[in-house]
Amino acid sequence: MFYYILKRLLLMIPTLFGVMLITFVITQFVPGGPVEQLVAQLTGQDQMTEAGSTASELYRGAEGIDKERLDEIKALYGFDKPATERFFTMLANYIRFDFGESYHHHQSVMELLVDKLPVSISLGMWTFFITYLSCIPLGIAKAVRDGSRFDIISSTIVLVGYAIPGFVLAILLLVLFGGGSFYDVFPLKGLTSDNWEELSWFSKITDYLWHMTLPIISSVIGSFAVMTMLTKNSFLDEIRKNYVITAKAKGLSRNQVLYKHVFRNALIPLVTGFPASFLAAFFAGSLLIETIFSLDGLGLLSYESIIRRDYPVVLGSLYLFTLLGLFTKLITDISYVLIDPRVKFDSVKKN
Amino acid sequence: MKLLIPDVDKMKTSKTILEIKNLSVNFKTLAGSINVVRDINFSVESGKTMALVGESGSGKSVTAMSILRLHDEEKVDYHSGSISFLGENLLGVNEDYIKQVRGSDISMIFQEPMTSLNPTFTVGMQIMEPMLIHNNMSKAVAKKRAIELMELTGIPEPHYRFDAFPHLLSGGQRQRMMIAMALACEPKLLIADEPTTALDVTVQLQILLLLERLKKDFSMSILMITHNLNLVQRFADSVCVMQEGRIVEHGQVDTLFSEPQHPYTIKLLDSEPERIIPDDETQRLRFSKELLKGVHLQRYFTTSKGFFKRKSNIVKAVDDISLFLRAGETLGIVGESGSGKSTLGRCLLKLESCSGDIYFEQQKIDQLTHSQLRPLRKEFQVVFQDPYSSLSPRMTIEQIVGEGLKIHFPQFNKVQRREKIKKALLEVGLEDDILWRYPHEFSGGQRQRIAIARVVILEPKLILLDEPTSALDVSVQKQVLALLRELQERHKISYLFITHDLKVIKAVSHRIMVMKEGQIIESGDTEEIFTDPKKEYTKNLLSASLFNKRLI
Amino acid sequence: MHLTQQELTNLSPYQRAWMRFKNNRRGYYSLWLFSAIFIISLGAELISNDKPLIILYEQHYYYPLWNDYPETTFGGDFVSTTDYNDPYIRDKITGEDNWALYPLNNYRYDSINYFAELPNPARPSEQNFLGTDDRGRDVLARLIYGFRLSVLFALALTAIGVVIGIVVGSVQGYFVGKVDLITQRFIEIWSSMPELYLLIIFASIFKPSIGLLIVLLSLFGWIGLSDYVRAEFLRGRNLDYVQAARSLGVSNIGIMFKHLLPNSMIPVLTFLPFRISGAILALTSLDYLGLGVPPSTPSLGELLSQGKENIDAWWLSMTTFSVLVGTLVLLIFIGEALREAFDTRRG
Amino acid sequence: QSATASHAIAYGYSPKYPKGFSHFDYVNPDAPKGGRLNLNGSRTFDRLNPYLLKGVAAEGVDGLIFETLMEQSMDEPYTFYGLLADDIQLAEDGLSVIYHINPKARFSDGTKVTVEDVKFSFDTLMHNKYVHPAYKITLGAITEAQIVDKQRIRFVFKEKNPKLPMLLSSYLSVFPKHWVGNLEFKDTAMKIPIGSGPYTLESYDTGKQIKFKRNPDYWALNLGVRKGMFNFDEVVYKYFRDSTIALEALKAGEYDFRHEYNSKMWARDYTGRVFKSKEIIKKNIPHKNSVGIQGFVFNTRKALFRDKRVREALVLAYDFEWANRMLFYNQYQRNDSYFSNTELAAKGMISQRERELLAPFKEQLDERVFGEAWLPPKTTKPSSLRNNLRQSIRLLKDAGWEYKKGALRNKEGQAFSFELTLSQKAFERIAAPYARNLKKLGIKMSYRTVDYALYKRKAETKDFDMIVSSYPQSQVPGNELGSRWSSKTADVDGSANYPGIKNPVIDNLLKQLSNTTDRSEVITITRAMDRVLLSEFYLVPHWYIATHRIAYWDKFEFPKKLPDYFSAEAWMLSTWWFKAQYRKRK
Ligand SMILES: Nc1ncnc2c1ncn2[C@@H]1O[C@H](COP(=O)(O)OP(=O)(O)OP(=O)(O)O)[C@@H](O)[C@H]1O
Ligand SMILES: Nc1ncnc2c1ncn2[C@@H]1O[C@H](COP(=O)(O)OP(=O)(O)OP(=O)(O)O)[C@@H](O)[C@H]1O
Ligand SMILES: [Mg+2]
Ligand SMILES: [Mg+2]
Repeated sequence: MFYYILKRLLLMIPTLFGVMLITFVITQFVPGGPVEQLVAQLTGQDQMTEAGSTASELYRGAEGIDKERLDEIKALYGFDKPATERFFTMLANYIRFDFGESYHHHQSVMELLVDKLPVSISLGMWTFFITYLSCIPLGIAKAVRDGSRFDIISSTIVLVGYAIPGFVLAILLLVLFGGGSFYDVFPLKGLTSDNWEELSWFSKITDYLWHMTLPIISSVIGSFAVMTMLTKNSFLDEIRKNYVITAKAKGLSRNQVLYKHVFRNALIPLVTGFPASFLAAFFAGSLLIETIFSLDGLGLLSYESIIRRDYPVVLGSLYLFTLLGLFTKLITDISYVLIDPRVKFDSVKKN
Repeated sequence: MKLLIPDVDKMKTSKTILEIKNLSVNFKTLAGSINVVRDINFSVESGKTMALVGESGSGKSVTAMSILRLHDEEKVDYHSGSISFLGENLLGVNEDYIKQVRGSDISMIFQEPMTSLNPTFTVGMQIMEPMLIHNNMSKAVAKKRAIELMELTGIPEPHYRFDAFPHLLSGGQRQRMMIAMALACEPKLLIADEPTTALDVTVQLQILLLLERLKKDFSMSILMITHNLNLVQRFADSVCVMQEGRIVEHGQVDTLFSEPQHPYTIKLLDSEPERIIPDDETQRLRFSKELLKGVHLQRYFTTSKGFFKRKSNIVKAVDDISLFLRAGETLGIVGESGSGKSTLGRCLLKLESCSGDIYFEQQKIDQLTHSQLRPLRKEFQVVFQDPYSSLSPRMTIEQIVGEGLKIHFPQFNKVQRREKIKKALLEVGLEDDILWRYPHEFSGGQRQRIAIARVVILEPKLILLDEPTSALDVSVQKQVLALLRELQERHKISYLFITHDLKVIKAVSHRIMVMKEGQIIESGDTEEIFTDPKKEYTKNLLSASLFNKRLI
Repeated sequence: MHLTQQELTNLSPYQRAWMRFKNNRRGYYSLWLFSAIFIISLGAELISNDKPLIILYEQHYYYPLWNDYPETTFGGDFVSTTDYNDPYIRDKITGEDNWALYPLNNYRYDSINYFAELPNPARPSEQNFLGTDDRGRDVLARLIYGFRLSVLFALALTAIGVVIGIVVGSVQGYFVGKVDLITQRFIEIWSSMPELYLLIIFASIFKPSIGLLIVLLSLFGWIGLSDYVRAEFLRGRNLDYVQAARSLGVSNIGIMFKHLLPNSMIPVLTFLPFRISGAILALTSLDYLGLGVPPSTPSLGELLSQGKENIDAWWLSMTTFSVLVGTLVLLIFIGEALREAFDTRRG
Repeated sequence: QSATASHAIAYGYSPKYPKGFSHFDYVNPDAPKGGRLNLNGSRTFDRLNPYLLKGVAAEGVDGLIFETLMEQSMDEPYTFYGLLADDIQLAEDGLSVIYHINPKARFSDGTKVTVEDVKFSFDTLMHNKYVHPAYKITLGAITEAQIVDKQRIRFVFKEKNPKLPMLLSSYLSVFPKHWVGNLEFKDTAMKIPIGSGPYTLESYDTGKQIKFKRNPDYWALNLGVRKGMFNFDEVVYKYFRDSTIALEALKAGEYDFRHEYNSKMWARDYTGRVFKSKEIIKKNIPHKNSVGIQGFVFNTRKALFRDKRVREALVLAYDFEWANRMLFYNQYQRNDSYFSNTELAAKGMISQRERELLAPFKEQLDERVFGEAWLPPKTTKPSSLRNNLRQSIRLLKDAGWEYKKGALRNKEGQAFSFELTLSQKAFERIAAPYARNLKKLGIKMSYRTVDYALYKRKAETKDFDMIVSSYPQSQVPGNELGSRWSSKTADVDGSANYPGIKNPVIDNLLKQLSNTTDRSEVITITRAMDRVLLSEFYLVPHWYIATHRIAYWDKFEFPKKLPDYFSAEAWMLSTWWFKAQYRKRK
């Protein structure tokens, strides 16, 4: 096992290199790089409304930008250097976790990522915990009562939840409870109130929860179904095996049988998705939910940096997340062995 | 925290601890409800051993499992009858009640220890578990007790084995874990379904003596299911004989053995395996060519405790063994449980990597890959020690038995194939109407026979038989052994025959090898070993098996 | 319903599986319902179209669904194809002795109700049973056609994704060792490719079409699933019955797909319905970025994103949403039955 | 020649307000001050400094805190009055300008606004590499700022351009040198800004909200250009990322004022309790802003659209009345000019002066140019779409296109089909009915929305058949028109000449335009140009709106007299005030 882990750790280097190389190459071919983006903004073409412009005075940039200025702008983004040089300087910096400056934000990439973390973690962690903590018991209960009315009704409910797009629900909730049209129960935006700093310790918590309720509901609701069904099905598959009978014969209660004996055996499929969603919980965030609730998280950041061709952010976060992703993948693989001792990573050729 | 308050009055009037009345059990299958236990009645007295013997597939295990209501509720139908334990009808009580009974008042040793252990937990933990729930023991105390129990069942190095996972243990070791688990809470009633099939005679004796002692000390009652009639005679107080779901005869051991009434009982008692090999054959075979040869085979298992191998231990499962097998010869392998018999067998057939050279028909096969070996596979086949786990759970019997045919005899069409399958099933004593069923719908002995049918149907040159008859009653056993012999005579098949049943080995093998701790300590012609054992261990083995001799 | 031994013996394992499938009434009926709806939607042109099926005009029969008739045929001005919903034409072909058989719903997915009264999106009315979308197209027609397209798209995408996912996952999980290490690295690199950029690049080279989207999304669609299959194989490959199969001389492929796969199907079957609906929704998010199918193509995703843009037009989001939920629920029920079909313990 | 007054500059005419005027006509000089105004910030912000390249600046800093040298009036086309500068002197040769800084001008920390500060601001904005290049581009023709004496500063121009001093006056924000201090300019991103404007920064929460406080000691409180303006004690911008939610927030009373740009939302979403009870007032405020023209632009470089008759036929197929009714809730007017909603637009019969101007080109021009101004086709009675399409068919036939085998085909049998490339999904609903009408002619128009960057590239490299483009216009058009419509730019990548206009008449008119600033002459030229452009059918004209659609909580009062040329936000922020009960600080 030790050598396997070592091997995997060493293999991360070429993998990471491959990831960065491919992405870097791809970014070279994407139409509309940061320079074009800026030029578009300068020439005022990027904002168009349904009925033309009603600006009272005109932006001079509309006349277009001459070559000289264009070169200046290019140099601004370092595009005056050849691609290979840029790639290798980038790699050299990345090894030291120096991701450079964003094209669009005045902060460095690292600062940006750190800045957006609280929102993403808030949203992600809750979603993650609520999902796992409710899906697994629910899935188990459904497996035990397979085919019963409870099973059917709960299936339908989680499925409806799954099918409602998060953003639709979010808007619906805000319209209903945001105070604009119907009930004024929850705030419309943000993570905390404006006067959060002045609040007492307890009110801080309630204020935070009060703000998080709607975003969390919206982002959680869609994630129930898959987990629940996966749990249910994995359990159903295990529940009739002989060792379950043994466990029963020992006098274990149904829950002990399920949560101890069956759980571990049914865990592998659940664990497969676990690290990815754990990582996602911290680092992904949800674009639409963040937009709707005016939360400033990583979901929005990564979407916007992709759309605006903010390559340092795109590549920097990719590097970081890939690295974390590789570690979690390794952890998953190791946890397979820990969960089920029969799992081995040696080649089939050996025997 | 026992909820159970025995009904004192009832206990006084009768010492009966378990009473089964008019029990019928049905299974729901696609072919309708099938009645596997039919209106049976028997009772177990406190402090006594009641033996349930009978045909393989006659419903013994089903009856046993019904006592604790362990069948899949959706599939089973307790058609009629009652099971009263200390006066309470277990078929009628609620879930909480039966939960308290299970594992503490009544505990059970399952027939197939391999699949009955949870593969993801260490055996130690599984032994501790009933103590933790029923006796409110602390972990440390429970652990101590568990190790004690393991020691009692004769597991070597129990401290070390405590942390082992079931799949790392040998068949007999797993069976002993089951026993330890069942004894953990000192039950009032122990249901033991074939508890010693995977154990060598010495250990078997040790276990039975242990049970005997517990019976006395704690006035434990035992419901013992077994095919081993000697064992019944020696240890049981009363017997029930089952056939086709019915109890065809019951009575005290002495009376039943001396004056059997029912024809089936009579048949059972007469079916002592007899040597089916002509005396001179061993001599004749000296000149036939070597079919399989292993030279300096070695297989060590390094098992580690803890994730990063903090402590590791080397098990020398096969320790520099050389052997050969001639065409048409049966080589019996006996030995201590855990001595590496199964491992050796698997090594020889390239199912386990090991060092050393292996020759099959003079061809060196140890370096061949799976795909290079495939054409050869037809020629050497194996019956695994644990038939259940070796049958693909999502394949029908027809698919399982027919798979090899499909690969190695592609010339047969579907109809021909089915005919062959049916024939093979009949030969091992199974009905031919089970083709559509899945492995979990069979009894232990039936599965064992399916595994045999799957192999013999291919008519290979060599078959490794790892405990092929341990779950068979004497009459079926006889039939299977006869079949094997017939095949041997017809096709000159060679057998590597691993078993703990010395009577069987005596009956079928030309030569015998005795294994202990990964080594062959003695080998020779069958006659020679049985009459004149050289090594101390062999002597012990044989003497322990002496109790097998009928006492009358 | 009980069968005789003989009947049972004669059933192939697939027939057995089908019987188990049928045993789950819910899944069985769901399959019927889904197939029925799907088949009906395949004939969408006959149910919802802006052309009449038959016209009797001045003693002549016309079949506009199959033939193009210029407007001049019916006394109009244009030599181009007739707009049969134009009141001008409608009056002519239904007036006096003339007669026309219109389909149940008078619109095709891309026909604009040009002669509506209310501004778009318009609420349900007699003309448009489920209202119109933001450019005056009939919502019902778009739902019918959109369902067809989305389901076809999703089935194709899912089928491809599942097949690749299973193959890759099982190869990894079965052979492990180097094969696994290399494939796994490849997947890691592959999956971190910026999909969006690739889509943008492709959109700049090709005109978007359903086919192109299927190809592009298939490139990545299998990745999640392969992990699950791999995990199941990792666990299953050391079991005794696999050893038994090897000793029988079953080939690696045979072991993988006959012995291991049926026992590793849980995640695949669980994800199946979700993947199908996920593929339907994938069209939504791509549409959102303008990388989806051409805008006149009917897709449920497009309707859904219109629903977001027009919150007050509940008939957009609610109807699409109902269709989606309905589809999803049916698919899940079918999926459950499918799982039971694989569960041999059920007989 | 440009008129220069010492206190004001105007483009080609005399400024309306005299030196030392007390207040603008469109303000209430006695407007009471007080109250907290909540406004809606759009999306987010991550810096306070408005001038940097990177990041998104907070709203309000430039304008409420930082001031420019001059202030534009809202009731004249293009006139500027001194703010930080109280005297402006344009050199005879038009190659430099001298500003005299008002000695009273103070930054909010009490320090005097000096010429050094002005020069520092100019140099920073022009040369610092962290500054947004927009400044360099806009003011690029200004080579240098020279300090003349303690109060005066001179800016030197590279070339003569009457618009330059005006741009400079309104574009160069002045910030104190000591605000930047020794810092790298980029490090002032989050530094609390110190300016000379009416407000100071009170607090902010990055990306969420920013709060300004009125400076009670504002130096220009009683200056003519400021009198009666900026009447709110506090101004808060609250940021919402999603427009749907932002509207909900308005309804919930999170903020007070909203300007709507979308007809559908205006018609359908501004409803509910608060609107019914008149707590929120929904109003259309008329304006005279130049709205230019918007349309589906033909790429005349493509063979398909080379023929004017084809283009006209396609213009006829567009049913604006339908779109206005069915899609826009009748909120729009048809673009009938390249200078819509201004006096620069051609109207009615051609005037004598215009006729003279165009006479030399009579041969090259459509005779309709010399008649009534072009009116867009109508589909309301007595005309109808059917009639218009009939006309289209005739035109197409003349141009050699006829309906054959299921499509409109030319002599070579090529079918008429093209693609409309869009950058916004919102336009698909506009394109769809047009495609439907074209189909009646046998023309296949497909439309698709592409990623913005892709759209941009297609537009830049002129790799499209048809796009949507809008040409916003200034009240005082100058040589920026050259880059759009002159032959020179037709084949230049990145130019705004999307249709590919290569018309010698237009070239000539453009040249004439750049040689004059006289208002009446400018008007004549633009009108003549308008007639010529319209007669060439370079685009399918769209629509415009001559009002601001605003909704606000009924807490405000504002001057009776409305300005003419203004943006809704700036107008409300500078001239409105709270009703008495809302004036108290919350
Ligand atoms: N789940 C099931 N579904 C259908 N039939 C079953 C099922 N389990 C057991 N049977 C059938 O019930 C009968 C009795 O089985 P049981 O396991 O009790 O036999 P047994 O007496 O223990 O035999 P053995 O000695 O071989 O273990 C067998 O014929 C078997 O095929
Ligand atoms: N995979 C494994 N890893 C570690 N130890 C193993 C493994 N397989 C077997 N062993 C050990 O090797 C020894 C020999 O096992 P084997 O199964 O060959 O015994 P056996 O002779 O067949 O015994 P039995 O009669 O009980 O079946 C045992 O001590 C067992 O614990
Ligand atoms: Mg049994
Ligand atoms: Mg063994």
